[in-house]
Amino acid sequence: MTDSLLQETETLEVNLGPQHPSTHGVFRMNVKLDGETIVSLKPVMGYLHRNHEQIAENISYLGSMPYTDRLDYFNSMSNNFAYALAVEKLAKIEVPERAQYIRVIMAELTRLVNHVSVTGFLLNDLGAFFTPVLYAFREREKILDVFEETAGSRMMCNYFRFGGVKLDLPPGVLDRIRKIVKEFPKFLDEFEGLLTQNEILCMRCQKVGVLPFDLALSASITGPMARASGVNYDIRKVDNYSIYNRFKFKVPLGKTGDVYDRFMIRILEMRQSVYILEQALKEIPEGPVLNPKTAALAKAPRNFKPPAGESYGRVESPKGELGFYLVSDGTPQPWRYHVRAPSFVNLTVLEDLCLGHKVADAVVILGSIDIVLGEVDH
Amino acid sequence: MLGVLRGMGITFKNFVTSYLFPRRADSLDTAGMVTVQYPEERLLEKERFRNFPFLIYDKTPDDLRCVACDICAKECPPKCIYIVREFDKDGKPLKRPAVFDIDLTVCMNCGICEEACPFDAIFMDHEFEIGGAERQQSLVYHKDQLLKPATYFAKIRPTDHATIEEKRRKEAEKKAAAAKQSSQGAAQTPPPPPPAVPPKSPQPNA
Amino acid sequence: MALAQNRSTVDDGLKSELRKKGIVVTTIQELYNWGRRSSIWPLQFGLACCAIEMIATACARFDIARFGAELFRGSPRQADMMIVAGTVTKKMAPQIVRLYNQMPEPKYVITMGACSIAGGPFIDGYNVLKGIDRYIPIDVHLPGCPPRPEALLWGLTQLQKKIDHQEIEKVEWYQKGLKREFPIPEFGPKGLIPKFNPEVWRPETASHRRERYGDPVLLGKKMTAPKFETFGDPQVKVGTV
Amino acid sequence: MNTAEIKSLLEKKFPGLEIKIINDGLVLKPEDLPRVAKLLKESPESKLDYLSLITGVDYVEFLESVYHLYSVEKRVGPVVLKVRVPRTSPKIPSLVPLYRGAEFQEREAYDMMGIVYEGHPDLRRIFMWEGFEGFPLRKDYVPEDEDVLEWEDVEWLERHGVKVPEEYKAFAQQLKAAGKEARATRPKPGAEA
Repeated sequence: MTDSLLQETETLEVNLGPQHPSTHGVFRMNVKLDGETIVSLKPVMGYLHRNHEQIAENISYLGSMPYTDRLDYFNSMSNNFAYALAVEKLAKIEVPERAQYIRVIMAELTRLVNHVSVTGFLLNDLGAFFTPVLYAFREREKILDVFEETAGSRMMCNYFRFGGVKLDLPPGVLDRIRKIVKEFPKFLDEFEGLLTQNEILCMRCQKVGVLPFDLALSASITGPMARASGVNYDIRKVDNYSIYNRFKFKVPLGKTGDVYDRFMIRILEMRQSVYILEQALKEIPEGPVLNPKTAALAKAPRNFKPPAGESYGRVESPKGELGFYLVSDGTPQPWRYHVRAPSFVNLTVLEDLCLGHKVADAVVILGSIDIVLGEVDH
Repeated sequence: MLGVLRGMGITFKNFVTSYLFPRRADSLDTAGMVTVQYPEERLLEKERFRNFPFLIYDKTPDDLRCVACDICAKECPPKCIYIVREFDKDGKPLKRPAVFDIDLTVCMNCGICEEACPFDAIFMDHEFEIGGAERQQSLVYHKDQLLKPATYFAKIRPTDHATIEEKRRKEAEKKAAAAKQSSQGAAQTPPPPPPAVPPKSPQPNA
Repeated sequence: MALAQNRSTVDDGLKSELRKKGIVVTTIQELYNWGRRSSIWPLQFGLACCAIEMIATACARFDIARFGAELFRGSPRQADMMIVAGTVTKKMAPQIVRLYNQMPEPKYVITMGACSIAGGPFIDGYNVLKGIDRYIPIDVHLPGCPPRPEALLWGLTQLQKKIDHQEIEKVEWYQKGLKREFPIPEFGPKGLIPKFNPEVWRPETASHRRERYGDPVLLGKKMTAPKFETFGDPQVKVGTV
Repeated sequence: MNTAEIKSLLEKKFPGLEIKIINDGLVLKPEDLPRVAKLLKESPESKLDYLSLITGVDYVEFLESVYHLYSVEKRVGPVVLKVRVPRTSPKIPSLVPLYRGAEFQEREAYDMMGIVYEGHPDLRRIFMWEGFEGFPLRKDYVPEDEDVLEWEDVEWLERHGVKVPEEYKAFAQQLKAAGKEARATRPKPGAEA
């Protein structure tokens, strides 16, 4: 009786999104369900395709800097960092010492902002309605205040310049950052106490959305997601870009690669970021923040013509490997400008992770991948 | 079960501390109430905060610093600035704009115009309470809406104002010295053009 | 209804006289508007960067609940207000019009951020809709990229003021025959069909962007190949190596 | 492991392979790409197991597909592979069987540049909708004029019960009569109304 009933089940197609509270923006999943089990999932994107590349190919090199803020709008400083690295590689520009430290400090603060917010959202998706987000955004606001004070905007910082940063840190900001860094572990303890041993959370997250090591490697997964599967690849360690080789920090690695591992990796990475920040704040020297050769660039971005050639600058953004591929033909506009967006590539495995799970798990898995649609759709 | 209870305990602690130890919204302390009662109470204004650009004048609105060189309009990444140079009766170009429009519906507050301006004429404002039911007319700001006095700039951004005033004073001194020297050397020759003129000669916008 | 028609024909002096007589109506109106403006339920709907500031507004520091608008609804059927927070692309625009059509009257729309007002910094793109007001009517435009959370609260108070001044007899949704639903655009080979709805929006002729800045994008301008000394031998191209 | 070493390795393994170094990238024939990538991925000397980036570049005279390969195990890279194809028939073998990470990036390059990756399991447009014409990141792409109603818009609006003002209708008819090229020389906006 039951057998014949089971054979008669039909697959049901459900559209999640593009307007859906759990899809972190305008993302759509075409899900085929057998009962409540997912048998096929096709991600549909492009609802936020803002022609970033086309616009960048038509304006000056510096003009693209504010646009990179809008790629991954949670961590504009990391995007600035990758783009600045790519152009500096192309035009062979040196960066002064103090600027390097400021860059690292800002990038790590961004990582804190991103990880804390994404953890909050993941828990929101799990059903812990809004409380973790409230806690996360409370911390985020403190860091955004620092960004506003140094760069002038809460989210769209536009702070990095080729050969340094736009302006020196205003007086008092370093002390403010020190205070935040000092208080942050306390908050993390509280956050972990709230969540990590929570039985409901463990049940919902463990053994859900397991990403095996081989698949993670072959599908070019990067960032916390890859490290949760045991892929030991952190571009801060591999490329040693900027001055990351001066700091001691560990790269946390997961074993199973499930949602819980990804969540925990982010928490651990925040602790490592705090550790890097502590070292950087101790060592930061005085000096210029902008290479004097490029300081004139700010006055006339249109006259900046890097030599013809190509370059690829990448950083370990909080989502994974963020890279900018630039081709210059010697004119003020880049010939080709391409963004290698980490969350876009990380979405490749969404279907593999979700197969065999329930719809409610798909939402959690998507939350654990940590996508930002501005970056996915560039 | 223990984990759930522990989480609830932390939530309760947060609930209690926000009533027992209310803090200012700018405070960096981890615990406590943080809400800023917006219309009555405001966050401290950060000096570098940038919203929309405005034009600066020194004493009277006719005495504006902008010379209509069109650099900001060309550098603006999304192209939201539109400048037309003013001409006098004989058709000679004047060093001031006749039309200076900023399309607030396109501006992305990046501050590149402020950085690119060689005459310290355009700066980013702190005002954010802008908006309306209509966009095509009211959200394109014209010259008269954009003009603000230097005293206002000194009020919202005292540090930048001080450095810029210092720079301008030195330039004026240099100019005066040069003028004095040239008048001593050759009384009839006009003073040399100021060094701050951009490399490309500014052209009136078509 | 007859009263409302009478009112539209009388002058202001008589209107105030009638207002005095209809004092009960006025009180109901005030009560009605007070109730509506103090419990605006927004649609939980974010598009891009501005959505994050919208969430920040809902969080503890700015606390949109102080204005009675904290109840973000997932379904358009339960929402009074839509905050179009972020860039509207051509791919997304039909869905937004559909969401607007699904919202019950009275419905309000705030466009938050430059992108949703007119395309914003992405105005020159091929996939960005140059303003959602091409298809649906907007009540409050909030420029900024993104607007500060305080600016969103300010926009909300502007909307509340607007609600305060609406008269029950005159509001659109009690008029006969009025249906505030707009046709949902369709995908065409290069963009949306239609490009705008002339009942809702018409292009401004005075400050025409194209007249000022010329063509927005390449239009074949870059069709000369880059110099090949640095990109290799031009002979080394297709399949020959 | 630099580009020259990779080149000598490849030449040793595949005698007669046509390969050239341009701008620190190895330019290959399209048909050689799968076997070269397979070798580079599996050979113990290179072990390039991580495909970071795929993108297309429009060089007007041809299209180029760029691949950045890294090694997670040996922590080296990037090795840049390039494949050049004509604009008229841009066909390149897909790398999806070898690297799953190529899936979305190849779809993106197809959507934006029109490079066809043969053997891709699901080569559809990824950002633009189905039915979109043209490849927007090619240098010759011309976007539409968005402030002018064309005749199909007018027809559509009338079908949906929207009253179209006469001047828009007349202008759309003019456009239709003049053909598509008329858009570049459309009259000044004042003349529309």
